Amino acid sequence: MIDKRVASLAEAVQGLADGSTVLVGGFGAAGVPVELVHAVLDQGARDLTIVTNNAGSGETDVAALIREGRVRKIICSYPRSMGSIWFEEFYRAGTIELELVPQGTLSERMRAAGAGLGGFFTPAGADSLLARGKEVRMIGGRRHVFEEPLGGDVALVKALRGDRWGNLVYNKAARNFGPTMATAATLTVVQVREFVELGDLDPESVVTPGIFVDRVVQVEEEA
Amino acid sequence: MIDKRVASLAEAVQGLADGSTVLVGGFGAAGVPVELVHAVLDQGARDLTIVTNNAGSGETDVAALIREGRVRKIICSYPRSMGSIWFEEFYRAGTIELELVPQGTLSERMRAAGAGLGGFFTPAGADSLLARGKEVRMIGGRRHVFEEPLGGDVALVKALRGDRWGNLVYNKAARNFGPTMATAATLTVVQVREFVELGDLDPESVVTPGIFVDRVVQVEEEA
Amino acid sequence: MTVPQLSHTEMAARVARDIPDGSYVNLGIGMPTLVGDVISAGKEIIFHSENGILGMGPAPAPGEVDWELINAGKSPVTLVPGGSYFHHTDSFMMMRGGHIDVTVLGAFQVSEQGDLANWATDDAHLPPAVGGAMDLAVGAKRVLVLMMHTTPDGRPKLLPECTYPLTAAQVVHRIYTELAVIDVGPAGFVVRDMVAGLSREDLQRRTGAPLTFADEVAVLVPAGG
Amino acid sequence: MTVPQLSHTEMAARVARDIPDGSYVNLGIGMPTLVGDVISAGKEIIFHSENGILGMGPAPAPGEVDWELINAGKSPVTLVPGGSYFHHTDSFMMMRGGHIDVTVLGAFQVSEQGDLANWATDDAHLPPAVGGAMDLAVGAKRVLVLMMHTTPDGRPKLLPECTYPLTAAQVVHRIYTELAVIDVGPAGFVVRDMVAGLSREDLQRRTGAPLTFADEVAVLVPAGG
Repeated sequence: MIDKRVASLAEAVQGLADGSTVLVGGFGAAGVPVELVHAVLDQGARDLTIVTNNAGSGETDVAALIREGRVRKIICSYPRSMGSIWFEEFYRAGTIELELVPQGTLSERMRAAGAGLGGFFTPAGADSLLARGKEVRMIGGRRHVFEEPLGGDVALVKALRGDRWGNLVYNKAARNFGPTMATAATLTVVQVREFVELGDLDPESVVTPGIFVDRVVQVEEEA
Repeated sequence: MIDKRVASLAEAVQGLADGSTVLVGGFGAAGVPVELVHAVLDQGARDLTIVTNNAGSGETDVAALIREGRVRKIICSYPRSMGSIWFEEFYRAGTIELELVPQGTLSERMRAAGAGLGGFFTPAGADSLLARGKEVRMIGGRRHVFEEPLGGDVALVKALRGDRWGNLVYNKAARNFGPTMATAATLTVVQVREFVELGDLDPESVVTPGIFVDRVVQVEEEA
Repeated sequence: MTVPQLSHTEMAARVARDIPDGSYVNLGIGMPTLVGDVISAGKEIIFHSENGILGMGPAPAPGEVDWELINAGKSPVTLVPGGSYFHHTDSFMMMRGGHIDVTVLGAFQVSEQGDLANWATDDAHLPPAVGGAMDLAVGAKRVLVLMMHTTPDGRPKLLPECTYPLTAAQVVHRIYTELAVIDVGPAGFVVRDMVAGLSREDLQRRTGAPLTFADEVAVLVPAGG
Repeated sequence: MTVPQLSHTEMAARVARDIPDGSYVNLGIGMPTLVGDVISAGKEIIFHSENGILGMGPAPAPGEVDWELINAGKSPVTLVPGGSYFHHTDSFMMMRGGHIDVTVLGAFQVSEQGDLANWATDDAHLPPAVGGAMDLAVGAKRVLVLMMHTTPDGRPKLLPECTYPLTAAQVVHRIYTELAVIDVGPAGFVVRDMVAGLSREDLQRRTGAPLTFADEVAVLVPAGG
């Protein structure tokens, strides 16, 4: 019998090792698995590489991990969110490494990891500084840059509802990076607002099939 | 005002040119847009390249196009379906060209076209005859073969329900290649069992957003 | 010297006029967002947002904000009937794959070859950030730039070559500023519209690369003028 | 000479014993399909079908067939509670991306390096066909082969090198035949189980590459024996 539900946030992030690469969902504040990130803060893993679109904001989520000196490197498209302080501070001090990736390439690189592909050529960024040091090839008369798959040891994802097999549906634009990150990590951990019974989710409308999910924890929220 | 609905099958395939590449959905009999393919038969376009998983069966759909000598080349993973006669006959006579592609690569190549990518490396088939003449590269200690995007002039897709913006949902395993083919063609034509009003499809459950669809025609079927 | 000029809303309205009925449109962060507010009532335009929305509607009424329904600039929006949600990778398929008809982007600089610089300046103080601009710039069928004609201190933003890092080369089709509407063609910058009361010499003086002028240059009349 | 041997169902049951509870499993066309029918009641196994199904259930009752719900062999199936549908590209992400725990495939030949040949023979009469075998073979975490030990005319299918075109190199973990269960390891073929009444020499005679034997070789007892 398969039951991916775990009882606590601590259990959800158990075993996260120092030096791990952690994929963190969310775009702006939507879809950020704040409670799971805070559970990583409590869990203690250090020297992390964080893959996420923004670099957190204020004193919460990824910003808190940075503030506590737990992040060695961040791979993202847009670290300067409104209200972001800690990334800038560590960046200026030279104590955090930044790998900047165009947003579509960031998502596509994670998909490539999840899909078992060895990499792809994209025109995005091929004319830019971000292609420096990478293979560039003319394809169909246009410059393309070769981009490598980007997988994680752990993915932290926020969804709306989940069942014991790990099937997930999301809420509106909070879906964003979640479904792709879920495919791209060795261990995919999801916080859902609500557990539902197996069979309650419409098989035509499951967004993330449970095969991509390892642990699900319920974090209730006010509506 | 956007209204992608057309009144007849003839109108749905209007303008299909000789020499076109046509993506045809379906896996076995499920999801094959039979009526649209027969409309192409009536429409008269010749010298077609057909991209599809199987090569039709009996006297219907792609098999009928082959029988009538309208197909120059077929790109597929498994031409020998149960009940397939015409492909074999033309193949033995040397009057149809076959490009055999592993099924996952077939789907992924169409996705690459739809996603604006210049190609990708896959381990599937890299050790096989199907990699002959293609670039092979070691990535992560494993052989990968470079595969090019595969787009179509036209995609013929079968879905369950559609609205005037071209938003689609599918039925069960008849979904198969439809959503990917819809992204990969210059002109995407869809037959649906049922037209619905704009707003009737749940925004969380739309499988093919209308941006990928150009024409929708209703073809009723017995339940 | 004060020159006649369009307001931001007038600039956005001029862009909106060029967007055909039925278009799929992605608006960049900042001034381009205004274009969504000035589409004429007769047109049905479908707005795309990179974070997984097609059929994005206007800001919600106060008290009806859902922070899980935001645009690329992280402001709350709504969904119109017929809209849909999808994940980021699918969203960027739409952008990079040539499915967006029109994108309207801000810019630091545009070159007469249509090169676009809109993600980084030479200010080493700020950490770099790129977002979705590079995917949009290479992928949209038509790339429109909406920006002020010069920098706040009067330096030209339309140039023979961009001096800031490129977002993408040879992608911009048309530029809309407070002073003019300028096409980017094989022969460089071609002025199509100019604001009333501005001379061709005035416009050239504010532009870093040579301008040519269309046979008939339309006149843009600011509400204030 | 007639040798003792397992029935197809017994072979499938032997495979099923090796599939852990909670596994995601893809069964190839033909004999591997039988494995789905002999999973012990205590295990919850989730079956994947390449055409976009997770949680595939058994054949429907007569009269309840839906031809839009079929398996990779194009036979009607059902969906169990918790199952889901998705498109082909996503389905092959699961297969190629290492998300399927176990695949059971038929084969023409397997080499002692674990090379798999299961898509083409040297028969030039038939047009070639490949399907999803190559993606599964490179992508599943564990590749099990279920096949007869020799060809109908007695030629070995376990070989030092495959003579038929390869599906994928160095991918097969374990082979199940009517005579034995054989691991593919760094030292080549290692026999783990053998059918009762067959000698090691008999088995070697039917095998094209050298066999070694595990310290304890388990005995497979056919129902008929």
